[in-house]
Amino acid sequence: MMATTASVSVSVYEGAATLIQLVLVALGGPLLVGLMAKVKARAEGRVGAPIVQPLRDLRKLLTKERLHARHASVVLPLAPMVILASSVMAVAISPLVSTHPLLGSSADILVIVYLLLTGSAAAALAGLDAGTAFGGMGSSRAMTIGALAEPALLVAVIALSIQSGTSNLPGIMVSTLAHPDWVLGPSRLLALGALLIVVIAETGRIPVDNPSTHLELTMVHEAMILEYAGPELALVSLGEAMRLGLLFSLLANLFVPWGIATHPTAASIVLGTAFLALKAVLVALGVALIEVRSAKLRLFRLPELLAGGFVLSVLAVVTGLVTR
Amino acid sequence: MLIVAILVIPLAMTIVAASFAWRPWIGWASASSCAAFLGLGIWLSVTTLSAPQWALHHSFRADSLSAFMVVVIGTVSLLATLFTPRTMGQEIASGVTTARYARHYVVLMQVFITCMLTAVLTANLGVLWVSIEATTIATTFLVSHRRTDGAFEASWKYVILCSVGIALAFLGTVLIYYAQLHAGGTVHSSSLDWTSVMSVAHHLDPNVTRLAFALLVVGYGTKVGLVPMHSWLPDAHSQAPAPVSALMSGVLLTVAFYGLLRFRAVAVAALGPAFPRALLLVVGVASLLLATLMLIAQRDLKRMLAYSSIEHMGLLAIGGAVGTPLAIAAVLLHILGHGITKAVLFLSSGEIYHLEGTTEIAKISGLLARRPTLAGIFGFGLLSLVALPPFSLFVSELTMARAEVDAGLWWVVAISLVCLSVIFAALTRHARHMLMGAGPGDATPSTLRASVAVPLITALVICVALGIVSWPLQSLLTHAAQGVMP
Amino acid sequence: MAVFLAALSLCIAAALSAAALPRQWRVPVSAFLGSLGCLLAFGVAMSILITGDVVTFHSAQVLPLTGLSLTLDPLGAWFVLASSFVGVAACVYNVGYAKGAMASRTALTLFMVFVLTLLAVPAASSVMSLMFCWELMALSSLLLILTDQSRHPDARSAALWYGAMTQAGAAAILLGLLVMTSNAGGQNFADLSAHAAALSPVMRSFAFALILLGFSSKAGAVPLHVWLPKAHPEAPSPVSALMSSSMVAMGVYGIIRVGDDLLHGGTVWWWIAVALLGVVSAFYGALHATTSTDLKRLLAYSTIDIVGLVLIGVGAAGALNDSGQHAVAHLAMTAALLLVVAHAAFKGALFLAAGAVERASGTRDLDLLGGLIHSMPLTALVVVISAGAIMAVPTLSGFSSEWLLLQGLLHGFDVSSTPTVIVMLLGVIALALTGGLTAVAFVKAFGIGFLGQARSTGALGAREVPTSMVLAMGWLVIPSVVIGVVPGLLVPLLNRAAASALDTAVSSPLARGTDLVVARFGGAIEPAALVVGLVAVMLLAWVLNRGLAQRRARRVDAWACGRDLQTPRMQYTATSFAEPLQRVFADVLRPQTDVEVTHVAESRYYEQSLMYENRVVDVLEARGYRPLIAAALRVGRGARRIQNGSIHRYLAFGFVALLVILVVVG
Amino acid sequence: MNATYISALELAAGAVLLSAVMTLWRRSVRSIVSMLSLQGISLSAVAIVLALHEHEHALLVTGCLVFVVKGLVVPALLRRVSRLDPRSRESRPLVNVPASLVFAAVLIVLAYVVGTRITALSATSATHLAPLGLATVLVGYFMLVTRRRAVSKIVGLILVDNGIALVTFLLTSGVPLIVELGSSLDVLLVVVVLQFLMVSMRHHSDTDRLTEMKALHD
Repeated sequence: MMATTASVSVSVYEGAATLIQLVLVALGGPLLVGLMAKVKARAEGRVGAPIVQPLRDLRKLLTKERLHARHASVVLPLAPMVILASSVMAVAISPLVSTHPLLGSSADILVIVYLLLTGSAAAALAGLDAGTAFGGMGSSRAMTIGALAEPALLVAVIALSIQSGTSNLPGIMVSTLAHPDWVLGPSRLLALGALLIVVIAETGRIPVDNPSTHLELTMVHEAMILEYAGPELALVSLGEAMRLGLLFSLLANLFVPWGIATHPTAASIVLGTAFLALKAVLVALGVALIEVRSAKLRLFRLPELLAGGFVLSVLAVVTGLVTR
Repeated sequence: MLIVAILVIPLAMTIVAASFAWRPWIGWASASSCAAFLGLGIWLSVTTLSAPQWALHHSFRADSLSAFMVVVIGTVSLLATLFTPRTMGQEIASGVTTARYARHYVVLMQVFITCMLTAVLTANLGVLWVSIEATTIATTFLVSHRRTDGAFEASWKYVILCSVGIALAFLGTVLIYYAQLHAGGTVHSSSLDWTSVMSVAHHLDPNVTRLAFALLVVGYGTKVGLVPMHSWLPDAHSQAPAPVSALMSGVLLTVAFYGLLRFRAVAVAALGPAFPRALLLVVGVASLLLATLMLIAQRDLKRMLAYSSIEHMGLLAIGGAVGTPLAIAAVLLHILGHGITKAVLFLSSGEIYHLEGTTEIAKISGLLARRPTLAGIFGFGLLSLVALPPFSLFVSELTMARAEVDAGLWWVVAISLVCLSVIFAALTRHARHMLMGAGPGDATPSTLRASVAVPLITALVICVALGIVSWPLQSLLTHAAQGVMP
Repeated sequence: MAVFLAALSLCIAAALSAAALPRQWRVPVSAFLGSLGCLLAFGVAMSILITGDVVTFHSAQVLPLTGLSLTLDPLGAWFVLASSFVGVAACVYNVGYAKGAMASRTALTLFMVFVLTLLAVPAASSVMSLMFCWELMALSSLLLILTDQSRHPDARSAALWYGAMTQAGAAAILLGLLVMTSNAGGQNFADLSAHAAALSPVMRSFAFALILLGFSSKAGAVPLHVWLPKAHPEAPSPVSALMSSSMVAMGVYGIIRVGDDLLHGGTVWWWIAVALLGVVSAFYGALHATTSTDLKRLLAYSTIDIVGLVLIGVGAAGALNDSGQHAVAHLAMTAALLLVVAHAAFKGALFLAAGAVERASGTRDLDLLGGLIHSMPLTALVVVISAGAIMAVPTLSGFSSEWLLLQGLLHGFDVSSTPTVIVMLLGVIALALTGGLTAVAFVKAFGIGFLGQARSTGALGAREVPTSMVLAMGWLVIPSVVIGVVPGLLVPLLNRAAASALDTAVSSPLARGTDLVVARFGGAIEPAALVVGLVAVMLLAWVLNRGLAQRRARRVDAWACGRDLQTPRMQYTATSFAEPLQRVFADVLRPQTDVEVTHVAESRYYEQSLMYENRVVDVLEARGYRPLIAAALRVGRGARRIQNGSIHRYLAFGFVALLVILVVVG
Repeated sequence: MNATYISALELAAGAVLLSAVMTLWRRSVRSIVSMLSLQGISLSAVAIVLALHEHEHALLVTGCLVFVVKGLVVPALLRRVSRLDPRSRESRPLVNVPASLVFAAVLIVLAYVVGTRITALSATSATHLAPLGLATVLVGYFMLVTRRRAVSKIVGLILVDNGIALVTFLLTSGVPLIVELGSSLDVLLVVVVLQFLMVSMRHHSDTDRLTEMKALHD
């Protein structure tokens, strides 16, 4: 009986942690986008929109009329749901606030990576659905970038998991907590570099993509979702923002997991939430700084960057194996 | 009695054919005579399972091997003679030949068949030689039957090369006889008898026997179509009328090989297995290699089939070289499968020649689209030829390979498999050119007459049955193989 | 065994009925008998995998001089499972598909023979039986490619390539097996297995090398894959489906059967070779799949990709087993086997769907397709799910198997031997690289083929295919979903098959249940829960989308930069979709691009027309195989001079032989 | 008696080989045919001498048969053939005459070396001469290979046959009669066939294509 109670209370905490990180990322993702826009604006000497502007945009879009392109199929309204669902589930199972979210035992790197890939694929299909030149262009470019970024992401995380002996993300974090000396090891640093590049590519930031461009020919992600309007655009944007929030948080937690809740107590979960918010904001500021200081690369220079990321991740694995 | 009947039937048919002017019924009669002795041959093979049969004061002797060869001869000649009325009809209609030569043709075919039957049924190794030499004479006129420049050239080369070759075989036979005379055996009139030779085979002088066997391999090898005396084969096969090519390629070669099998047993008894094996391996592998080289860029359909015969004879020689009961049984199955397959292929290539007016591969195309049945038969025949299952050549080739490996000759298997792969690629390449592709224009596909299609399809079905079911043949094969074990 | 023989007999009956019955009867009757036979075989395989029994059969009456031996153990049963499941679909599909040449006696009979051999090959338990079934399988599929050859020149050359390579491969297999029989005293697999240890190490490695050569060529491993992207697309679609899903699996089966079972694992180096083949194949296949514009060719290259992954698993399993890591080896083998079955289902479905597209629109060139989702919604659904499975969308079958593979590789790093570790690393990298590329390929396949607007009149006029074809495709979607959502259900079966493959009695690291849980490595996936979550979120999103807006969507013209004119020809095509990646990997793909600009007569600043041509040919074929063929033909033409027609020369051959004999023998 | 027998045998057997070498030497078809006739007669002499010495009636019959067939009929046939051939000279053999003769000497030595290995089995005055037969075979075969004219080919063939017959007589006092009959008949028939072919071909095409028939080749 006691055991059952205990497990019930544990699952209550797990549920709470899951819920908190979902809400946090759902609200925090757009806020991070706003924050980065603000930082960029300030750096360029403008005042910029308020940080909550993305959230306002979302609310406004949800009330707008639904518009579909003439030749679009059922894929167009379905894709935003898939994008959102994949992001939400990735957030739900990832160890962000606590190392024990509800489905934490299956928070495998492969699950996260392929959930995100599913979202990207859905977006790319949506881009092709309307049968326009721009949508196709956006899909093609986004998939190319994704195809090159995904191996780097996977291999970089595998570098971490080889060190930890598991591909389970909470497992990686727990073992990192137990071995603080790993954090500054060469393998970790190389993997960090690789992951940073990947995260920038996956979230569509400069120098890979310019989220605020309004010239169709230079767009990547924006071209792909060009046909979306109203609530569907809101779903897509929310999904993308959550993906950004998730990736920033994971980047932070994988390398500096301290502060994450490892025990089913209210205090540690509150602490974990706070730490997560702090770390995500710091990562966002860092990425914003990179964006401010660099120019967008030409599309055909991108592979070099991503290949660099891939090589870094492979090196991370190799050094990890050598120094084991 | 059975043996005599088997020999008398084609002989009687010869006389009938010689005494009447050419009519289609003579063709049908000759086919039914083949069917008759085939039936008797099957009966003979049943009786020989218990003991060898003798006839005419020990002049003729039939063990399972002879009976099996009678069946092979019967099957292939039945197939070939079934086409006599059609071939002659076509040739007379197109002015290639006259009724007079048609009569010659039927008579010579019967003589040819009789000679082959004598060769496998005789008890005497000397008479074996005489009969095989006699087939040369009969077939020369058959090769030159069309009376074109090419036909004459082919038969000229055929006679010269075969006569020289077979003369060497005679020298070999004589040397065996000489060795036998001085092996403690008593001299009497029947002393070149297979049984009496085998009874003293262990005491034959090795030096003499070695030379004799080498001469026999080259000599009979000429008729078998083995390197180095193979050169007559593509010329003769490409120029002879299709049924003649079918008979020559299907059985004549293997009847000569039958002679080699007999002498191999003698040689192994006298010399041990090493020398005969080495010799047969050399000629077998050489034949295989030559056939492979010549098939890669072959330009003529019938020459292609002829070189494929050389290839298969090479395989037989390799199988014979191993000489274990399993290998010999496989060799015999291969002889039958190859005979039927080759007959089908030559007969259908005759049809192709008749319809297309050429046997040049480059000039034939789209046959499957234009003549689906004929091309289908030819195509399946080729599949059988390259030893794909379910055709019987597959089983026999694989069993030979197995026996070769059992004898420690896996490198020979390796060489043969490389050759066979190349040959497969080459043959499919040629087949693709001839059979596949769109036909010219939108002409409706033409059908094949049932009198042509039914025998050929039946033959292919028999090949399939032989390749799948062991039942009637297996005991005969193993028994026959035991007959030529030293 | 009786039931299995009954299943085989049903297939034979199907073949005979196809050969004997009149036109209107032969298609349904043969399909009925054939699918019944496959279902029966499926049941037998299932029961063997559940109980672990081994059934055998020997008859001396079939196959002269040798006899036929059949043995079905869990390993064989696993492959029978795959081929029989796809076999059912292929037979049913054929009811709607078989028209014209495919409904002819020959083609239908061969089709049923092909199905039969796919069931028989994993059961064959002697050298001769295996080679018989194997060659029959090759032959029937070869002839089926030629079904409609008179109208398809590509089919003719494909058949030639396939025939030549499969025959060479079979020769290699045969020689390898025969080398093993040389001291076994028999040709049954039991003898071979019992005497394998007595073979010298060199001969054992030689035999394995030959066998690997043969089987990996059938499996389509690079560089012996050249025939595959030619032959698979050119076959009629039910045949393509069987070839790509089951026949390719037979290659993998052969490697496992001989390497692991009969030769007992051999040395680490064998398996490193296998895994390296896998790495190269996975990458090369995935890359070519992204740039292919022919739908079936794309699928064929993706087969090479997946086979590569399977071989990585098999290689890893072998290497780990030899290094003493039995549990991890078991895991890797499990992954490979699961991927085989998963691949059989989704690739089968995709090929059937490609056939449906071809039937409906008259083309399978993606550059001419588009908008099919409107006219063929069910086919589109099948493609989405199966493509999702192949892209490893979590909760679909591809993901479960790739996850298992990654687990096997990840824990293989604990091995002490450096070469093994390097191979594991390469395996992981290949897995990562192909994931993204596969996604590109299948987003392209579905997005260009089914979405947007039709690019040709054929695609515009497409209609949904007959029910039987849809049913068959639907049947093949089942495993993608089941293995994806509740992969744990298959774990007991997989454990039996893997244990029988690796010949070790190791307790499986996989826990039982509906999820995949590798308890000792702390790895797990719970796809069922994930499905619940995903559906819930999608429902929520649907409410957000529909519920708040409360309106049907209004149809508007798509944004075209302000221009009004937006034609189907302005859409991205498959070629343009893959162009960026093609540029990135130009060094591997070596695309040939021609641009031809014609200027107007008056001024060279204006262009009259512009022609752009882009071709991606298989670089291994162009640089490796073509020169070889040319050399062989040169040799052949040169050799013709031996027989120059001179009788003097012919006589001289014999004279020289005579002199040699006299000198050597006399 | 014995000495006469031996010298008669030696003389006849030697004549066989000598006539073989002579055919290699001479160019005119007419004299080659004469040599052939001489050889046939010598061959039958060998058979008859042996038969008389060993009281083999069968061999006596064979000897007479050989005399008729090889000494009379075959040369007669060949003369007929050669009348058909207007340019009845072996004008340019593939190997010229002096070289041929040298080569023939080599062949004879080879035949001797090989022959002694065989005759070691039973050393009688007859078997000692067997190498002569073997040498005839080789010389005949050599002629077959190197001479271009159709008639020369036939002659070569007959030389080979005669050589074998000589070996047969000397080693084994003849094979069983039925075989001997068969083989003689075969030789005869082959010659007839070849003659027929030559005649037919001449009828068929005017030009003398026999020397260089290379239409059939790969």
